[in-house]
Amino acid sequence: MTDLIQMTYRDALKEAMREALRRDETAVIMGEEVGVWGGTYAVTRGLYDEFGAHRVIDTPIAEMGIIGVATGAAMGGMKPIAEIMTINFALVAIDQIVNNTAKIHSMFGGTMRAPVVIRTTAGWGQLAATHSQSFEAWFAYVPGLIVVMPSTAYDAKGLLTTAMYSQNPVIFIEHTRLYGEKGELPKGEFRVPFGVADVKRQGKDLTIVTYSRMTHVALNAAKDLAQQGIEVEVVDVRSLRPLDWATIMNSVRKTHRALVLTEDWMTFGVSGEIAARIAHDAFDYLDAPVERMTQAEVPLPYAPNLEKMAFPDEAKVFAKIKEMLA
Amino acid sequence: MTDLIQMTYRDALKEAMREALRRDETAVIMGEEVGVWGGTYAVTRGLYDEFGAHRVIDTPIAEMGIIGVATGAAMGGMKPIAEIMTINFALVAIDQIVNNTAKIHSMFGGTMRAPVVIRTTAGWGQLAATHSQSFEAWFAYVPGLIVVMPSTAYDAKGLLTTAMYSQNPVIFIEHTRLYGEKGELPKGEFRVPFGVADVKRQGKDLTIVTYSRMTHVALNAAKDLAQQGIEVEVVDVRSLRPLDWATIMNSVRKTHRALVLTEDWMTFGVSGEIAARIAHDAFDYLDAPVERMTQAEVPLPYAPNLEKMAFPDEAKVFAKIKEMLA
Amino acid sequence: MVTSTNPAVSVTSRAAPPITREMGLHWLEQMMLIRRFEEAAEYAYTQKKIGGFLHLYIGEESIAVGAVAAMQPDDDIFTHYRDHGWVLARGVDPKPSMAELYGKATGLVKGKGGSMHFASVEHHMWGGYAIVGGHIPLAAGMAFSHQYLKRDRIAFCVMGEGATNIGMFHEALNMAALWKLPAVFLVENNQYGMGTAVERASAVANIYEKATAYHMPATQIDGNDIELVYNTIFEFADRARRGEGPQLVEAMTYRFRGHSMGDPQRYRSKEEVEQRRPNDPLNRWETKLLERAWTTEDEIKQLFARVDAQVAQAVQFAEDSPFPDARELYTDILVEE
Amino acid sequence: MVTSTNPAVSVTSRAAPPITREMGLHWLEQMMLIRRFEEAAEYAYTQKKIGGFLHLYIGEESIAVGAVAAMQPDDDIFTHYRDHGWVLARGVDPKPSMAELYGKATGLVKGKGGSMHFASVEHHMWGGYAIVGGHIPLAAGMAFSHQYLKRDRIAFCVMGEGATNIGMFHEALNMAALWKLPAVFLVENNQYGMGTAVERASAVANIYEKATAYHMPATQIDGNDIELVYNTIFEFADRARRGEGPQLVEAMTYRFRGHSMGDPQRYRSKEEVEQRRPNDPLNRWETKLLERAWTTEDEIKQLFARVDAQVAQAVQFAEDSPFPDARELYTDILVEE
Ligand SMILES: Cc1ncc(C[n+]2csc(CCOP(=O)(O)OP(=O)(O)O)c2C)c(N)n1
Ligand SMILES: Cc1ncc(C[n+]2csc(CCOP(=O)(O)OP(=O)(O)O)c2C)c(N)n1
Ligand SMILES: [Mg+2]
Ligand SMILES: [Mg+2]
Repeated sequence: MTDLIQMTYRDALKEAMREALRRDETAVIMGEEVGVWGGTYAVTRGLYDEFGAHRVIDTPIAEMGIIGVATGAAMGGMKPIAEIMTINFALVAIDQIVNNTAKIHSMFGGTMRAPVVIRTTAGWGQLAATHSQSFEAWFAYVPGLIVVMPSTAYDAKGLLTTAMYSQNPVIFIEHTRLYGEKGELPKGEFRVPFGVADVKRQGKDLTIVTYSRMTHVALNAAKDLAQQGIEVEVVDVRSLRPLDWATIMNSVRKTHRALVLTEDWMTFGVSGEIAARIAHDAFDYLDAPVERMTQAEVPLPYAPNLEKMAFPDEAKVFAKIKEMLA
Repeated sequence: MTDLIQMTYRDALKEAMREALRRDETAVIMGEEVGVWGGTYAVTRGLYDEFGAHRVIDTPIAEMGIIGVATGAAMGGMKPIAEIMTINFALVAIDQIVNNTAKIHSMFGGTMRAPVVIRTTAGWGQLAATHSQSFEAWFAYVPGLIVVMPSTAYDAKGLLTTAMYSQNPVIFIEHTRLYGEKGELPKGEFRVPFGVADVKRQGKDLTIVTYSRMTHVALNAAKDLAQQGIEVEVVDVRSLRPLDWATIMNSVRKTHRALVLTEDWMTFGVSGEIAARIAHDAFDYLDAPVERMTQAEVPLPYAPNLEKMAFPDEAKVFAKIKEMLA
Repeated sequence: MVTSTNPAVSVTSRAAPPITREMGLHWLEQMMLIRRFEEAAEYAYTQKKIGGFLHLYIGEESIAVGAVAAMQPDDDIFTHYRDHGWVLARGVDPKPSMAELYGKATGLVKGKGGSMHFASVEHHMWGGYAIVGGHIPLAAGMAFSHQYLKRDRIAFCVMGEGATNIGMFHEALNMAALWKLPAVFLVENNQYGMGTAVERASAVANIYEKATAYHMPATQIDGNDIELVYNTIFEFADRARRGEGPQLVEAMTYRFRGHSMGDPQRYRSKEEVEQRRPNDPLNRWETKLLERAWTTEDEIKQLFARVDAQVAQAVQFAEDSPFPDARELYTDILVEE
Repeated sequence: MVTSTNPAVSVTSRAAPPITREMGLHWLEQMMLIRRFEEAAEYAYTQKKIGGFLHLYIGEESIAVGAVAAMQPDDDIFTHYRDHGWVLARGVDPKPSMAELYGKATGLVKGKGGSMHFASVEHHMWGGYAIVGGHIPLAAGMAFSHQYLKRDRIAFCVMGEGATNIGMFHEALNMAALWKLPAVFLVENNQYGMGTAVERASAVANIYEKATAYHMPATQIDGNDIELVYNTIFEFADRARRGEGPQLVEAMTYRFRGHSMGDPQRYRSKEEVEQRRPNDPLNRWETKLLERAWTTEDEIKQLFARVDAQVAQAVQFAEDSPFPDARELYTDILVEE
């Protein structure tokens, strides 16, 4: 048995980067405010002091440049971590990610590789319409990319470590509202594989399929529902590409009911694909339609009351599941 | 009864633009090669001569600039048509589209408008991985945008005319392989509303939900199937946002079977959302799981044989439907 | 006459109307208003009345006030998220401005935008934008509409020096210069983009030199000298207005607060900030007015009292205002038609 | 010595090794090879053996040949989609090159890339890229890796003049200059981006002036003068190699064919194209070699015959090669691990 320690999601990420920078001299971190500032969300704090300006590199505000330079450096044999401050700013660089990073290997017939890790973060908190968006579905659409979205300190560290060993480009999407969350994890290096969902709670009455922050909302709601004798199974997919369909289907074949819970918009977001596959692959097992709960489909307003209304929370999930089982 | 005339999809689009430029002095066309060259796909050919360089405006290769300038001009009271040569190049400008064009109205509490029409085109033809992609799902994900994707000359003209009267930003996605297709349409101005699907063929055995070029593939397959007594209904959604769910559901409630047919990638593409909604809203009417047929989920290779394999065609649709009804 | 540091600058522009005592006092009051508004916002933020990001304009007030004074009322302004000063300088009421920070229904944009998205179309203030550089092409587009519709208006685009490293800046400047659009690009060089000093982000430390790549007339001025701001902007705007094409002004300044609230400011020392204090544009202008005997210590006190009352009223208005109705979550997404 | 048109240029670089007769003949043969390869590709396209876009390099051959001659074998090249000439100049076999155009399994990148994505990693030729400007940051990144890993290599980035109007160009140049990356940006100014003449797209007609915004040494040269290309690239590369930071060279040239196949060329007159004919780099070099008595008409004929045979073999190879196996549709998407 390995020793387990308590660590925040933030520190778990930092540890994974620290270990990677220690063992791999070609690993660098580049992005806006990752160095002197210590990362806008303090994820890289301390690494600049430990590794120096040549390995923890502050960049101009130039996201296309950041992704392109990191990708080119990866082609040149390095293992860069490119940080895009929040996923909203990834839009400025999405051409580089989709048309360069994701295609270097395939377009040139397998003769090149671009093993960049692109770290970014989702989240919201009165940041208004341009700074509160979810785009994980867009990245997960693109063949050639790996897309992960961890919910716990354990998964964060294990998946980032796997990413740092990967020869493929990885889009690593954190969540600003999880950085302070503590979790248990082993001391030292360990890996969590891509494409393996984690059943974060066992249950027999209904399956919630979710990831990232919504995993916690689901778990909290499940705890409350358990008090009423309702046993919800919570499947945290952890990576959206590749996606572990088998674990989802096994769960739904057992529970016969599914709710897909996400923080993004509904139409053409993540939940549609997951619901469609469940409805298809578990067609004969479903007792009711697959339901979805997502963010309200609006450019997020700043006003705190409107913002709160826009997101799923424990109470809404609780009510929805009661309704589904009524 | 209005007189019907024959016209290509290309000319129908051009007519819609010509009429708009004639009746609305604030309407201009801007984009790469729209003027002197006459449009890379000859859609704007002749308009430069007719309206002059100040209304049909060649731009530098600067997609962020094109969208931003068109959006700013729209805020200033104009009605610009911004052309992005192909949808692949929209990635370079997607931040402008999502964070400016789509949000001007909502983010400022309804005090401003940005009624730009962004014309672009999908398509493929040995253009390899970066020039053969489909991103309609991405635009259709964004509240604040209208996204249309016409399949016929009639729809192309009618929808573009509606777009030119709209006070909202419209993403108008054409298809390079449809420009030469002829269709019937009335002389003079007419409009096709957003959010109204068109049942392009009636049938009772199975519903194909599709749009753009795949509508023709569906119709051809349906014709062949009819010879074997199988009556397929073909629903062309025409606009992806808003999407006419009612027409789809009415069809599926009648036929009890659905195939969603698209040219984009499957995972997190358009088909998932449509399949998920059908499986949900028509749950009690479905005799079998909703099936999907899409492009192979790969960065498209150049080699003609591989490219051909990657796309749905009449034979594949025919076979799939036979299998679904077996 | 502004002597330009760029040889491409023509010298045909008219000089600005002379600064009168009345103007001078008005500017002082406006700078005071911005200062106090920002301080009140800062306090309200610590009280959790305001959320999200809050980028204060303290130390940079002379740029907005001096520049707006040089504009025509129907000239258009686009700015980045550090926008409160611009809105107030433009004469927008502090009440709906503060209410916007509170996320209230009475806010400038109904509480939907918050700090980063202040706007008032009737004041030709087209808003603050929060994607760095994203608004620069919009301003060029507005200028395009003026040129196309033959309107005698020009568009101003305000940005930080950090924004000049992003591609959108360059695409917009090239298009503006190519088409001779009536636009003025105004770079507020406050030395830092978040925690990154200008010379750690830009290959050229003098931002105005970037205009050379577009043969665009450009200059660099002390942005904390409100008279110089006024005169320079007037002359550059005048050239843009007369069809000489876009212009760029780099106004050197310094931000006294953190980038946004909660900035640990590891990137600069307390001493550095203190060294800049004597350059505070509000104090400088106060001193100049006193030197010229355009005002008295007493009058200044009175002005401050008036401004304080105004800001207090704005806060009260914001406090008293209701949050938006729940239905507002789903409004304004599309224009209904 | 290249005299730079940019005052920022240092003059510390070493001059290129002198051009020998052997080199001169080799260059001629390489230019011929590219010319004939392109002509063969053009013909095959009309026979529908080649599909998609086909951007020919005819008229610009001296740039690739002269520049490659000035490089070290392990310097890295990134280019835009007009890439055939670069691959051939780099010494890549015409057989797999032509097979790539045919979309055959024996192609440079297994038929997956086609005309726009020629590459050969063993030749340090990192590919043609088809999103205008998209490869410029990649080249800067490769240069970054050389600097970081202390490798004595530099990265070359080739682009059209049209690409200098897109944001990625500017972001990459700024980062390269800021970090003094060992890179050379080489602009092939063939006067048009598709049908848009340079002065209708760029606010400055001399592209090299854009480097001023990054204090990057830059020059403009006659790209159809292969000796000048060789000497200039050598000297600029030498500076980059010695840690003086990135450099930019604008090579003036002209494209004799349409932008791609099927270009109606409404944007220029036949006369304009004819006026440029005397400047054909292949003819110019031929004439020079004859003038210097480094070759004879006979030898030139022999060279052409050899090149024709080589191209014929390449075409035959492409014709005879199989299309990729159907399973290849699903390979190379991710590195298996
Ligand atoms: C495209 C993009 N990248 C990053 C950010 C995060 N960000 C917000 S403000 C800022 C610094 C901008 O500095 P500057 O342009 O100098 O303006 P200042 O805040 O100093 O007024 C950064 C990096 C953003 N909003 N948009
Ligand atoms: C981002 C982007 N926009 C538009 C295009 C379409 N396009 C392909 S080549 C080209 C012209 C490029 O001209 P230039 O850079 O001068 O290179 P040249 O073809 O003349 O060698 C354009 C507009 C593209 N491939 N990518
Ligand atoms: Mg700044
Ligand atoms: Mg060119």
